[in-house]
Amino acid sequence: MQVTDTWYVVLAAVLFTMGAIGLLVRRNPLIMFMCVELMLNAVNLTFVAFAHDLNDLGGQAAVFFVMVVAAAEVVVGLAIVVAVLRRQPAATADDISLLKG
Amino acid sequence: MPALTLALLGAEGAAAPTFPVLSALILLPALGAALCAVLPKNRPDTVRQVAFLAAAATGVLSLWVMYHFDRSDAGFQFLEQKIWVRDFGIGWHLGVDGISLFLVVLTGLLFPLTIVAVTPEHEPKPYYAWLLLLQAGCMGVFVGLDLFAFFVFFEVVLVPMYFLIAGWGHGDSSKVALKFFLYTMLGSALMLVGILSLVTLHARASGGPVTFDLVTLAENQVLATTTARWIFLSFAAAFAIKVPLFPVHTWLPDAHTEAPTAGSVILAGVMLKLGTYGFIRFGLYLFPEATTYFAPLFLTLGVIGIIYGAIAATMQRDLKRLVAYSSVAHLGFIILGTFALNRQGLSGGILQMVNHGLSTGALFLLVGMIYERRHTRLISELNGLQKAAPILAGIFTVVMLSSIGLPGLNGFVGEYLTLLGAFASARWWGVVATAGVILAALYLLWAYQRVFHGAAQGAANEELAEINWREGLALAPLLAGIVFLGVYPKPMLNRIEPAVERLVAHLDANLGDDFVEVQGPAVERRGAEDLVHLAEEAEASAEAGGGHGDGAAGTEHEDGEG
Amino acid sequence: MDLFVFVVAGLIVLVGAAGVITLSHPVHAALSLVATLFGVAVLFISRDAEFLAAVQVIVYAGAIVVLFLFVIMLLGIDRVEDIRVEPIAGQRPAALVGGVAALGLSLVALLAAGADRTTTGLASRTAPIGEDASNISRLGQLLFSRYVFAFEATAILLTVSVVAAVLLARRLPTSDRDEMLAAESELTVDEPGEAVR
Amino acid sequence: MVELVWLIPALPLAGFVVLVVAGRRLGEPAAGWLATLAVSGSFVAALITFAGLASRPAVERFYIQTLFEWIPVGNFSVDVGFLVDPLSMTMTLFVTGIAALIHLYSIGYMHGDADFSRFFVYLNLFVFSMLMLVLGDNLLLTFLGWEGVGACSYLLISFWFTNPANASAGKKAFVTNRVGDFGFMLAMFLLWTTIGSIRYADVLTTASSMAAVTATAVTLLLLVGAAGKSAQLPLFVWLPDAMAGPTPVSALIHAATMVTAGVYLLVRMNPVIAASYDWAPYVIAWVGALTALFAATAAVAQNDIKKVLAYSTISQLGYLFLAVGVGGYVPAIFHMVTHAFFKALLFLGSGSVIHGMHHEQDMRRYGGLYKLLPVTAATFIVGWLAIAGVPPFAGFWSKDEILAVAWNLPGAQGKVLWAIGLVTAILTAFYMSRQVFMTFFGRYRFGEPDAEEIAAGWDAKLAAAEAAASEADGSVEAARAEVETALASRSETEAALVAARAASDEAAAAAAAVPATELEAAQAALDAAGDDRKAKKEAQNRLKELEKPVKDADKAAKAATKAAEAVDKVTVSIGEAEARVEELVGAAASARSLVEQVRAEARAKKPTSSLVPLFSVADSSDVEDFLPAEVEHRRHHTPHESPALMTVPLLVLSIGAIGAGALNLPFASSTKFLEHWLEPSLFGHEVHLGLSGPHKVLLAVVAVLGGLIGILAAAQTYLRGAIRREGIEAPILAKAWGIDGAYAAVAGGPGTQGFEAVAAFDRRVVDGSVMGIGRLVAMVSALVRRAQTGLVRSYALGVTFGVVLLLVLFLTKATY
Repeated sequence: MQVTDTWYVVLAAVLFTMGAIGLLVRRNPLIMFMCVELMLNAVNLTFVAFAHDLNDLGGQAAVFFVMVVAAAEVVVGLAIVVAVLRRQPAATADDISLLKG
Repeated sequence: MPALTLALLGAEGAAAPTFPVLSALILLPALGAALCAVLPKNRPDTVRQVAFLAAAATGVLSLWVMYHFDRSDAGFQFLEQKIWVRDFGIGWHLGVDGISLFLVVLTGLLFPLTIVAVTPEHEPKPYYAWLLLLQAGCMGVFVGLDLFAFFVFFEVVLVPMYFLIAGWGHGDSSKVALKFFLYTMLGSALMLVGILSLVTLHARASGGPVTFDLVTLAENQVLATTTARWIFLSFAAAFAIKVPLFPVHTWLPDAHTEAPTAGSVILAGVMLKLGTYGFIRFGLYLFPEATTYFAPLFLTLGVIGIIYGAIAATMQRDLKRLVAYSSVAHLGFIILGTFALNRQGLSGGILQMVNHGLSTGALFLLVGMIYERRHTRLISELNGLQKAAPILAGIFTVVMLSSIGLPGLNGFVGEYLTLLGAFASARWWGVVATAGVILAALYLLWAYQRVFHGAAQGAANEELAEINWREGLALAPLLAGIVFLGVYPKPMLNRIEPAVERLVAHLDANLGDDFVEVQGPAVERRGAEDLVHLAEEAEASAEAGGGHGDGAAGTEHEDGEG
Repeated sequence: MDLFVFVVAGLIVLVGAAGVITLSHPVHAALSLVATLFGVAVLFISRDAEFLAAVQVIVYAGAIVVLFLFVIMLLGIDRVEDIRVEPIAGQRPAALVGGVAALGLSLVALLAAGADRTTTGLASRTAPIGEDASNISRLGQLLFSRYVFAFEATAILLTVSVVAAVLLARRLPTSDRDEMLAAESELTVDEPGEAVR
Repeated sequence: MVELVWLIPALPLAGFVVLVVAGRRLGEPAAGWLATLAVSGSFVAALITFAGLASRPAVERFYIQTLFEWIPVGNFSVDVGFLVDPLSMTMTLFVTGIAALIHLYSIGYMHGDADFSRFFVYLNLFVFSMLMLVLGDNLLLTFLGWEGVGACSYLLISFWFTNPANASAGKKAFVTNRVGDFGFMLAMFLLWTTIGSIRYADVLTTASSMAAVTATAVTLLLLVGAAGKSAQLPLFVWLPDAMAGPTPVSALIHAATMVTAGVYLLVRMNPVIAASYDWAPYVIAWVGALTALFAATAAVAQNDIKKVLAYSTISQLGYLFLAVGVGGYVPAIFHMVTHAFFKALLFLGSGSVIHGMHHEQDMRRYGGLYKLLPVTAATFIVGWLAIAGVPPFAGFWSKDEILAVAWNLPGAQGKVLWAIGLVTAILTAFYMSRQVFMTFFGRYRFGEPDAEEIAAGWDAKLAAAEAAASEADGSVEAARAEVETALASRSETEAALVAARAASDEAAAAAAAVPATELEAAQAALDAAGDDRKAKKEAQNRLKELEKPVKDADKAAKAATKAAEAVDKVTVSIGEAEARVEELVGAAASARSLVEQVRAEARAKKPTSSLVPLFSVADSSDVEDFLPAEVEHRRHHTPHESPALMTVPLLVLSIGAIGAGALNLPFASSTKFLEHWLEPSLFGHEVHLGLSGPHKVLLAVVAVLGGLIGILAAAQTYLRGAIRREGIEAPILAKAWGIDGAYAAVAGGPGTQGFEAVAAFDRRVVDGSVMGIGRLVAMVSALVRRAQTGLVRSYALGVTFGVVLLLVLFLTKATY
């Protein structure tokens, strides 16, 4: 039974979907961030899979940068979460609705 | 205004053969506006003087233009043509002909007079800045010969007027200002579509480069008939709203009522003319066929405006509103004359534009003065003012009579010519419109009676202040114009007529047999000697015992002593 | 062999993900996230991206998740989200439909191409993965030669984000804080009751 | 000399300008003199021009002076220029002449008016406009004058603008004239579109080549204009109201000059009339005849001295139209001139009366004035005889000519028109005589209260009585109230009495309860005490305490008696109050009976008709004290003859009214000066009488007899009372067959409602739709706004579905 890169990509797709669904379903901003991380990881997985498939390091380089961006994003995001939650300790994602028209 | 700075660069780029007087007409007030805007806030008098100087200089310049205007030349004069945006064939193309000349002069003179007559209740700085910007815009519209430039100015005009109404108006002026702005904006949007489609279609049809140049577009008509008609309608929509014509006129009374006095004066005196002028310059000139095709429609709208405006005016309780509706009626006359499509009608229409500017402008000034004194415009609140302020009443009477169209005053000449032209080319419209003359007398005299006649009630009416020298100074030129143009309109007509003839020729050239200018037959003038001849004939026939009077001529010599 | 690896790692990944999105307690979620990340790292290795696997473990599992945990602790771990209720009507079914649809469609996209050829495009424009030198060194060369500007940019990015984080998270002096609170209340005042569900 | 024509209008214009600038500074009377001077100057200029014209051979009496080109556009061109010919010259002469006289008169009449100079500003402007009307060498210039005089008439009618009636009268005049001008303008347009010019020189010379239908249209349109200006049916309504203006204005504008402009226009355009269908002139004739008759009937029942003259003017103008219609242009002009003289005379005379009578215009309050205003009366009588058609006064000749021309018309139509003319003549004689008799003859009634005032007096008296009665009732009520209060206070006092008595009894009982023995014992103890101080003191105390009840009893008894007295007092006062009530009730009853009595008297004596008894003094003794104040006022006012400034013009005009007939005496062709003079201007369109001498004489005699009948009837009615007036002065006549009222009703009712409807339509529908669109936009955007929940997760959901859509797109587009 040969494991082709397709398997990895499919797995990544499932992972991504789960992350997406989690993002849509959960209200706790922290967990929503985690879901974002899941999706990023799914993407990374595809990158790596394709890199392997095309025998090209570019994909891996891309993953490297994605990771950096993820790190930055988490840092800033968490800071925001901290700032917000400090003001409204019980806040969920739904409570921050200043954009309501 | 980026447009102007660009224009300025262009003007420097190509060395103008002569002094670019028309650009100066636009730039002078614009610079004045800028100056007013940067002057310190705490020096209202300085701002006022600067504003007046700028406006007055423009006025003098416009008079200079009129003085040096060559009446024998039917075409555009003082031409300036600079590249503005080369790739789109947009040019800074200015020129004046008999049609626009007097509107330029009117714009030049009405603004300084307004500045003299009216002082804003608050914040003079932005007020005068907007006013001057407005003057620049109006000038631009009247001298612009490039569709793009025209459109830019046509829009530029809106902004200052919006702020003037919203900032210095009465009542819920901001709402009214918005209404005015949106309403006119709607028309302009349609016109923009029209302009762009005209330009592109013209370029495609003629195979030439894209150009916004009015003369080029007008002089070679390449568009398909129906296309031209549609585009004409898009232009007409904008102008009809601006004039305003019957169904789309309701912004006018509101705007006039809530606007500050200066706003009303300029609105009535100059801005409404943008519409009528547009109909002649951009409707008739650009789309001769469509104009003749749609003439009945606009004749009807004009007549409706005359009658409807007069009737509506009769029933107003607010003096300013009444005058506003009277404008609707007067502009109906202009439209009538324009679409009569003969010299009398067109010249009358153009004359009427200026006349309306003078008389209605003066009327609004007077109403404004009454408002300043009484802080009400309700006719029911005012009565017996003539007792306290006879001079004001006298001036009001003269202006009113001119607005009614009393022969010997300016209002009559234009009105008469438009009706004459309409009667010649569109008889029944002319007849109905003539009936409108009766109504004009009705509403104005009734208003005058209620406001100035009768016994004054209440101290405010009894001790109304007489007009002061400043107001008199502002009104005097208007009155002079009212009388002069009524007695001796010839110099003006002489300058207008060549341009009008050129327009009619333009129609003829582009429509061929489909168009004939309808006017009375040409006759050789007869004199006293012909009358003498006629009398001799009569006598001869009487002697012969034939002719009229059943041959009694013979018998009456014998008939006996009673 | 690698089938076994794939299945096990894949299971870990999926279970972890499921944990993240189902566990109501943030700490548990964070821990199951760690599981996922490890699984992904394993899969990286099996697709010979050793360096990335390492980074995955160190940065993700090591740094990021720890950061998460810090925040959770900082804000108090007791706040447990009630997963049974869903304030926004129809959010969950919609989310399910949307997610499943996206998944299904992308799978269709993948499998329609057939098992033999999954990807299109040109190979080896940058560098082959081949065995002659270690993945780490070659990736390093690549990053410092071809992607050097991007690499530097990431440096800036990280610095900025750190500064931002400090600014955002710092405890304000009371006066400013009151102002901000005031501003906040102004912003939220037009919808009273929205802020607290 | 003819070249001086420009001077004729120029002088009044100059006067106008000067007065506008400096009028207030000149003030009274300088401004008046200046104005008069200007007009007299133009009269002189007119005379000179006339001489110049007359010095030419008859047919060459045409001269056109062009000042400058006025409105030149394309084929349309009119000049500012003057056409001097016999017709315009005639008009010019009598316009300037009479205007000069009336200016002079006005100096006296307007004496002391606050706006003295403004009056003369208007007058000069009017004269200028009138001269432009007459002398203009094209229809448009005539129209300028035409509108100009209209405007001046507006300004002068509403000269005393503080009275709303005057103001609206002026407006009415202007607007009604505008209706006529509508016709005038259309006529001009039609002429230009057909023959390409509106200059008289062109129109008159090309008229003969004009299509009959066009000519007819022009004629009728001009007739509309003329009917407006000359107050013919159905546009006459403004002239009676125009009497609101100062009397000189009525004389100059609304009798002599402006109102004749319509006739002048029609005469001026005689070639066009000749070119039109045969029936067209008859329309003019019928309009004139009917107007003449109608106005004459209305004039019979007017009580305002000026209203009578106003309707008389309308009627006489009708005559002129009749003359023009039957082709008698010369008689028309002839009568216009004579009418100008005697009607101006009559108006000025009435003005002098009004001036002398303290601005009282009601003829019922005149009577017997010939003693007080001799000159006015004499001149007025001259005017009366002239208009009544009594030979040899001017009116006779001209009116006779008109009747003759009407009779001369072939067919029955002529006879009918003649008959109408004759009846009108009779009526004219009647109402003018009525006016003269009521004003100058009979009893001097100025000091007397007239019927209406007496009626008012009765009402006042009744009101006073009723007031008294109600007052009496009021006082009765008051008294009753007093009684009530008194009764209330009595019950109080009685209660007090009862209480007091009870108290005193109680006290007495207590006193009685004290045993005498103890008292004595105490007494004894006291005596026994001797000089033992302590015992003495005790005894005294004991004694005091035993005697206390007795003292109390005495006090109580006193209080009881006081209470009793109070009761008696109250009872007395009640009696008095009731007595007062009695007497007041009586008084009230008598007051009410007095009211009844007054009412009964009023029913008996209050005059019902507004007609004053001309022959018996109305008995106002019963209501002497209740008459309106102005009666008292009038009693103390003695009418005075007007100053020379006013009487001199009267005399001059009366000379004209006597002698103007000499202008055109029908005895021989040689004496028909006016006819020969006008002949060139009429281009042979004048109808010459084809009647034999005796025939004409007969007609003349009939006309004179008619006039005499009218005078005699009036004398019977108003001098001898042999004929009852109620039948003649019918209310329907008084309000001119209610035509004006009908107009007012239409204008005020449906007219206003219609206008209001249009205004409402504008507000609701036209503007409403615009605002509606705005509201629609607002509503839609309010709906769209809902979509922005502000919830991150729902936005994310949106993104998800976006992704799904993109995938679908890719898959559908994808090719493998």
